Amino acid sequence: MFEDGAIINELLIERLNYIIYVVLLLIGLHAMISKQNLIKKLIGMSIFQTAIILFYVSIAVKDNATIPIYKTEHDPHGDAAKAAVLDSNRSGEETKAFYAPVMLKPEETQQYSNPLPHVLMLTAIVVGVATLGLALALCLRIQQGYGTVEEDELLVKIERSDARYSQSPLAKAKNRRRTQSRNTRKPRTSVKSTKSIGKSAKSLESRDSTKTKKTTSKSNLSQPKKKPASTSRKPRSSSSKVEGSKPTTPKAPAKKASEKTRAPKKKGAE
Amino acid sequence: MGLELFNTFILLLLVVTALAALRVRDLITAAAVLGVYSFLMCLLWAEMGAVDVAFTEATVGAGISTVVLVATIFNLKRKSND
Amino acid sequence: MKWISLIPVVGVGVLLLFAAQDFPEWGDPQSPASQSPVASHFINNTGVDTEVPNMVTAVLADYRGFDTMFETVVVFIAGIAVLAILKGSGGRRRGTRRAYEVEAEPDIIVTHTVRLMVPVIQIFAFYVLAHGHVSPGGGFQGGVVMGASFILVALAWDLDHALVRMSLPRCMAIAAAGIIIYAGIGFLSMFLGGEFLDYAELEKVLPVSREMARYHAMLGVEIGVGFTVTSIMFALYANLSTEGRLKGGL
Amino acid sequence: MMSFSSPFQCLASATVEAGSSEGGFLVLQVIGVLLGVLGLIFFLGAAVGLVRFPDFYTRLHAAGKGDTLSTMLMLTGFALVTMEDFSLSSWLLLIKIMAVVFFIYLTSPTSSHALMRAAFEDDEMPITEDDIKKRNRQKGGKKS
Repeated sequence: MFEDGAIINELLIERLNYIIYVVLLLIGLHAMISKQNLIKKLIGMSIFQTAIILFYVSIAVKDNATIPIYKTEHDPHGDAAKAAVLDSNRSGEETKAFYAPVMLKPEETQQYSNPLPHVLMLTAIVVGVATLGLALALCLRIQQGYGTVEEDELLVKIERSDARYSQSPLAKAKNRRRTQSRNTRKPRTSVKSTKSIGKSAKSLESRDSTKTKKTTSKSNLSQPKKKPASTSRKPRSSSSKVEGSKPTTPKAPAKKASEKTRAPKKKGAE
Repeated sequence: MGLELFNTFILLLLVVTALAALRVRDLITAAAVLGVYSFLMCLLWAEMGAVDVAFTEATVGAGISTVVLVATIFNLKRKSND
Repeated sequence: MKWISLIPVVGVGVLLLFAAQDFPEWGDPQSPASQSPVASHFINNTGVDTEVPNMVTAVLADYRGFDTMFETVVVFIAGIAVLAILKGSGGRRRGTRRAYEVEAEPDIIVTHTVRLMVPVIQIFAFYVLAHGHVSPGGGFQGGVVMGASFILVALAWDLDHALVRMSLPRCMAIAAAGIIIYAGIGFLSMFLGGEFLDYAELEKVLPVSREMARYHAMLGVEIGVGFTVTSIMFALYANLSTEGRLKGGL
Repeated sequence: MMSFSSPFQCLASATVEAGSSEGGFLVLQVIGVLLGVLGLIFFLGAAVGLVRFPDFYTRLHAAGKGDTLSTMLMLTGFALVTMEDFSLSSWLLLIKIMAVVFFIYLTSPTSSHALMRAAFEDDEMPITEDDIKKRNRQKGGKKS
C-alpha cells in the first residue's frame, strides 16, 4: 500500500472527499478548542458538523447512479404510467394490475444512489440549526451577565466575582451554616471552593480569615437579624452553588438578573 | 472527468472558506463567509446527487443560520480578539 | 497555550487519515453501504409500498417516521429552551439606544418589494411542502422557507409588524400543533388497529388503497413538521435579534 | 470517467438526446452557450469593479449592475440550451427560469438600494475629487 506512490493515488485521487472531510473536521475541532471568542467556537462547531455530513453524503455516492427519485419509467405516478394506462383499453382490474408499481430488478437498484444517509443527514441539518440557535441564546445570556463573550476575559471576571463573593461576611456565614448542617462533606467543599478561586482570592481570604475568626461570635449573634432580609435571595445562591463543581456565583449579575426578571413579570400581570 | 474537476475545485474552495471564516476578526464577515461555505457545501451535495440534503442546506445553512448569527452578533461586540 | 490544542487535533487527524485508507473508493457501487440490504430494500420497496417517487421523503416520513417525529420534538424543545433562556432577561434597559442605531422609517422601496415577494415566497413554501413527494422538498424545507418569509417581514418593517401577524404565543401554539398533528396521525393509525405510525391502517377512514393511504398520511405528517419548523425558526429569530425583549431589534 | 450522473445530467439527459438526434436545434444551443459566456464576462467585470473601485457606492454600483445583468444572461442561456424539443415540459422549464429572472430583477436592485441607504444613514461619504487630490498629495509627500 505504501510503496511506489500508490498512497498518493489512494488518498488524493480516489479518496479526496474523505481527506477533505478529515481536514474540515480538524479545522472545526481546532477552532472549538483554541478560539477564545464563543461565536468563533460556534462557527467551528458548524464547520465540524458539516464535515461529518459531507462524510455521510460521500458514502452514499454511487457511480453511474441518479438522485434517489424514481425515473419516469419506474415512477408510480409518472407520465409513463399514466400513458400506459390511457393507451390500453383494459378493464378496471387489468388497469389496476398494470398500474401497480413493480419491484425493481437488482441491476435497476444500482441506478439509484443510496437514500438512507441522505435521510439521516437531512434531519441532522435542521436539528443543527436549532442547537445553533440555542447556543447563541446562551451566548447572549453570558453577554448580559458578564459583558463579554471572550473566554479569557470571562474567566477573569468569574474569578473576580468568586473572590468578591467569598469575601462578603454574609456569604461566609451562610457557607458555614451549610457546612455545619452536613458535617460529613465539610472538608471537601471548603477545599474545593478555595482551590477554584484564583491566587489573589486565596491571599485575600487568608488575610481575612483572622478577622473572621475573631468576629465569629459576633456574626453568629447578628445572624437572625440578617436572615429575613436575605431569605429572598437565599435559594438562588445556594442552588447555583450546588450546581457546579466551581462555585460560579457572580453576585452582582445574579442580583441584576433577578431584578430584571421581576420587572417584566409585573408588567405581564398588569 | 469534467465533473470530477468541478468536485475537486469545490472541495479545495471549501477548505479555503472554512479557514477564512475562522481567521477573520470581524464577526459579521465571519458569518457571511460561513454562509458562503454553506452554499459551496450545498453545491457539492447537489452535484453528488443528494438533492434533498442540498435543498435543506441551502435553506437552513445558507439562509436561516446566517440570519440568526447576524442577529445575535448585532447584540454582541462585533470585533473578536482572535 | 494554543499549541496544546494541536496535540489532540493532530492525534485525531492521524487516526482519521489512517482510517480513510480503508474506505471503499469514492463512488464504488460495490461498497458495503451501497450493497447493504437495508438500502436496497428502501430503493426496491418504496414504490411498491407507498407509491411515493421520492425515496428520501418516503424513508423520512414513513419507514423512519418515529425518528423524524422526535427530531421535530428536538426542534420544538430547542425553541422552548431559547424562550426560557432569553425571556425577560432584559439586556439593555428599555429606551436606551446604541450609537449606531438610527431612527428611520421603514424604507418605502424595500417594503413595497417585500409586499410583492412575501405571498410568492409563501406559495412557494406550500409548493415545496406539498410537492415533496415527487421532487426534492418536504416538511423541513417548506417550513424553513415559510419561516424565512416572516423573517423577511420583520427585516423590512420591524419586528412588531411581523409579531402582529405571528405573535409569540401563537407561534408556540402552532409549533405544538405541528407535533400534535404528527403524533395524532400516529395514534389514529394505532386506534385503527395498526401500530404507532403505521399509516396503512388509515385506509379504513380514507377512501383510497393501502398504498395511497400511506402516501396521504405522509403529506399530513409533513404538514405537521412544517408547522413546527416554521414557527420555531421565526421564534428563534425574534428572540435572538432582540435578546428576548421582542421590541426594536434589527 | 463518465462518472455518477448528477441532477444536471438528469435534467438535461432527455433533451440532449433529442437534440443530438434531430440536430435542428443546434442554433439554440450555440446561442445559449454564447449568452452564458457573455454573462460570465459581465460577472468578471463586476468582480474587477468590486476590487478596483475606490469607495463603497461605486463598488456597490458595479456589483449590483453586473449581478443583475449577468444572472439574466446566464439564466436565459440555460433556458435556451434546455429548449431542445418544444414540448410542454421544456416550455414549463423556460417559464420557471424566467420567473427566477423576474425575481432577481425585483430583489437585486432592492437589496442594493437597502445597502446604499444603510451606508448613507451611517454617514458614509462618497469619494470626491478633493479626497483623491489629498490622497495623491499625501502619497507624493511620503515619496519626496
